[in-house]
Amino acid sequence: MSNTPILEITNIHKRFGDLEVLHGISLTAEKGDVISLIGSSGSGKSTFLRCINLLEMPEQGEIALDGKNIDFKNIKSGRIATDENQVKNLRSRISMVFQQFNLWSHLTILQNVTEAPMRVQGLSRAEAEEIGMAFLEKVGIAQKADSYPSSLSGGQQQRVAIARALAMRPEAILFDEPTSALDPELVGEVLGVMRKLAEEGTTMIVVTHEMDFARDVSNKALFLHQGKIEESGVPLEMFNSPKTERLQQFLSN
Amino acid sequence: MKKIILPVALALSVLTTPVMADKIRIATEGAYAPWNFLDDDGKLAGFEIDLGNALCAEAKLDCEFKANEWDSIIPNLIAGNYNAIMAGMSITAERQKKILFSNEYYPVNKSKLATESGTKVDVDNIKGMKIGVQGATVQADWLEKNLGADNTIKSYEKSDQTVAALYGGEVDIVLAGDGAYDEVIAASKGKLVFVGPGYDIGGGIGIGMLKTNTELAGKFNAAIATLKANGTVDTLIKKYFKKGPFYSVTMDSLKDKISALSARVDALEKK
Amino acid sequence: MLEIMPDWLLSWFSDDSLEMIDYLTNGKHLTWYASVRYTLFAAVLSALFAIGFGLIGAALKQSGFFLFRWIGNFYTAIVRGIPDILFILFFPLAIEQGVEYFIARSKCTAEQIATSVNWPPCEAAQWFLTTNDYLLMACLSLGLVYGAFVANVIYGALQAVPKGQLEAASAYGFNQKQIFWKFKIRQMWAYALPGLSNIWMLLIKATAFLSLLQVTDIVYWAGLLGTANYFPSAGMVHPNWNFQYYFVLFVFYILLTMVSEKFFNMLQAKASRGMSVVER
Amino acid sequence: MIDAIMNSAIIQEIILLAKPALFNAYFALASIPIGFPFAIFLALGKFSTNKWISLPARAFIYAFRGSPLFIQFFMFYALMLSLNKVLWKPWGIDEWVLHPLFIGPFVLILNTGAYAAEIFYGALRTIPKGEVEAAKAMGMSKSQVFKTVTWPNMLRLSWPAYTNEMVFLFHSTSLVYFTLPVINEQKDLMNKAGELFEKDYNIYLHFGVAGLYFLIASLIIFYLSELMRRRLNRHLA
Repeated sequence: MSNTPILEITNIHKRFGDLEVLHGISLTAEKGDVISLIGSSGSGKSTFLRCINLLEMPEQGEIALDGKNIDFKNIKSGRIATDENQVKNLRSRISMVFQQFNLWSHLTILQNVTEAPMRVQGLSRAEAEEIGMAFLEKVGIAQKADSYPSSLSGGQQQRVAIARALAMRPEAILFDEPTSALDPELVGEVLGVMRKLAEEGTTMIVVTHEMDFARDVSNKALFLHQGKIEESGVPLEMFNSPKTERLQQFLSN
Repeated sequence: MKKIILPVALALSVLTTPVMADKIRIATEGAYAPWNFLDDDGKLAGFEIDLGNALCAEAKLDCEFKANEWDSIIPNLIAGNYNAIMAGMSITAERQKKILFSNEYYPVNKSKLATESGTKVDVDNIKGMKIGVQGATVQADWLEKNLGADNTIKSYEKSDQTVAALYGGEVDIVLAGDGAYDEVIAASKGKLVFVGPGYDIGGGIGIGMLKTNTELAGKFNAAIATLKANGTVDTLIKKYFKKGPFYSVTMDSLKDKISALSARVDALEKK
Repeated sequence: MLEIMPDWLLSWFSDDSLEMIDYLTNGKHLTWYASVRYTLFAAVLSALFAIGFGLIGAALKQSGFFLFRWIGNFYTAIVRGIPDILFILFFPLAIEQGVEYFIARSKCTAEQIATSVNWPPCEAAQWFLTTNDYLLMACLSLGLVYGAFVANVIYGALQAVPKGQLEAASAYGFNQKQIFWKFKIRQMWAYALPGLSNIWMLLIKATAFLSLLQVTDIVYWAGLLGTANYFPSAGMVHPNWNFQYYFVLFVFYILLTMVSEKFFNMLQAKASRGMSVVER
Repeated sequence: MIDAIMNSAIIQEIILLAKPALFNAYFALASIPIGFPFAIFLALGKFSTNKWISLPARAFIYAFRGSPLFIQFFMFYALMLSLNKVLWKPWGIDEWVLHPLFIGPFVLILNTGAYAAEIFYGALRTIPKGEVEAAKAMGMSKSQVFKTVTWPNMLRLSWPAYTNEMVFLFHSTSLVYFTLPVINEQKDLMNKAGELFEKDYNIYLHFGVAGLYFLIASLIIFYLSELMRRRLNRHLA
């Protein structure tokens, strides 16, 4: 196996109108990495995560999947990807879990999980359902396969969303504050699933406010402040002896 | 339903008390030149407007014309929106069941077919053609009975829509009462022509009134008789229809007859 | 028109365009332009009727007495299930016949009523209607039809007024009447306005039906002016211009809609001052 | 006795108006299957970020919602007639292009297209953004996102309003023969009811039964549409 990182992101810049949200952020994810992005709200960590799979189009910077750069071209209103297939390829190999779950409300739990593998990866229904059921099993929600999302609790919905991401058999999963929309008593079940994934060696990039998770589970952490990486390193060291004043302040809150 | 309407009706009847107007109101279509039409100023004009005013002057009636769409002209008479109709309306038995007619003020004459020149029409056996006509007319009834089985009959709201449809190629032939197409054909500069012999459809043209209104009918009949006798009707026919038919023998028509006769005499003599 | 134009202005135009100006300003056309008043008058009067009927309908619908409630619901449901054109043709005739029925009972003999084929049974019961009466009837019909829509909107708006605010008012000692007029009705308008604006748009479009009731409105005149004319005595001889004239009406109504939209936006801004009304 | 006469008169009328009712049904049934996809294209057009697509769609919707259908009928009939000799005749399609059974649905489609498009456009604006984003993040192409998220959500959100539009469309069919020539005995409910009324002035009977037909048709549409609505909303227990 080569040493090429799965994802290599270099010098991302992003602005909304006059507001520059990201000033040159870089990140490298090797296989098995669990990277936590922390920082106060408005620091740009969610935007950065959304730039990774191009839900937001960064104006500057490179994104390399398996060492191969995504090609961009400049247009009047900014920048777009030259080749739609590259984007499609990137997205189907890097899955995403959202803060608001974003399950497709008119589809059953199983259909939610099988929809993308069938449509995007061209799996047959039988194959997709077999894989889908396996992952629903894994997140502990297989018994609800024929229910609709509206009948599930938030924690259950988020576990389905994780199963949906897993069903693509991605090389990495992006988590955008996956527990922020949950009632406190439901946070645990989702974190539990994520812990399990991390132990199995799933590559994950997680935007989170759960400091315990960042410290105990991830092997790298990035602290963002006002669109810049203020401090990065091994979580345990960062949390025990923060080098910058800002991180100190952040942690003491 | 009537019970629900009544209170509303009662309230309204207080607002606008039904008036028995002294004025005689005469309805016309306003879109059937030269019988009746709207002139440049947007006022009603035409043969029937002139004649109606002359009749009213003769009968010492205070008259006023108003326009009403053709297809509701009889219902609105019966509903009491006006007292009389002068709208090129043929006297027919069917209509006489509903309304009263005065004596005719324009004689029975041929309804005529018109078509685009070049269209082949086998007038003795019209088949598979699209024929345009104004709806709710005697001509429409006649077409339905006589040519309806073998042809497509398209009925229009107004007479001039039939001409528009003929020009536009939507129909092959159109049929209307006497005089209605004369100027159209003249103005078409040979594009449109009359075909066939013409048909006797309906009776002469008369004034329509409510069945109960025999008093008004009597006055109109007297006036019509006077104006026919003194040549006013013929003068107006001459003004609007040029060629007649006339009620009295005029010098012009006599001249024609005389010259025709003398021609025949000449021919016979030569033999 | 050409007579009153000064010479210097006349010299600006070519003969063809002068002829056209002359044509477009002849009596027929001036009558056409002037007939816009019927459309606008009918729209405004019908709207007033509609609001009247709408308020009655809404009051019936939220009445505590089941029969009133039933009548209110019947009124709004039946109008929704039947085309407006049917009502617009039906009501004037039905009202007329209703009035005549009423008069006939006192003026006609029993024999006449029993045997007559025509309506009304005797001439004494005849109700003569002028064009203006017809216009009034048309407005009444439009008012009845769109009143049902208004009733639905007002009923919905009354339900939408936040209950808490009314409770607060009663907690401060306002009496029921004050609460109803000062709080409920005042706020109701803001909630009802978007719906009322939609009904107004429907109403102005429905004024196109006036010509079917013998009102000589813009549609009637456009139809007359557009048909081909072959009689020099009836004005300029021209082929079938129906499309052109109806296109003018098409544009006219779109402009009327645009102006109304502007007006209602203004009204909405005013009515909802200080209120967080959800845009519909 | 009186009841028996009344009943038979009404039943006679119902039989008499059955065939005309079929014409209204035809106009509606011919318009909906084409008007529906047309409206969806218009709505997507108006929703588009490309102004060369969005502007014409917006203008079309505004024009056809902002003017009376009655005028649209007159206008398009006049237009079709004036194009007859230059276009339809040479192509040999004049027979049916000028037929009310064609122009009727044609104008109705343009009209209902605009109204329904506005409804669908409103629905498009309220589709949960997160669901669209989730589909994109899975690597779905535009058409796949449409099939998975946009289409089912749009249909569900717009269905109640679209039901009303279908009822209005059915009502609008009564305008066809007010504006177009009548061919032989091809008459719709209003036309036939008007004709019957002119014979005996019994407006209550003729218009009443015509109204009854419309009412029943409206109820059928509401009923079928309710079944569809339940299907569309089965995920919302």
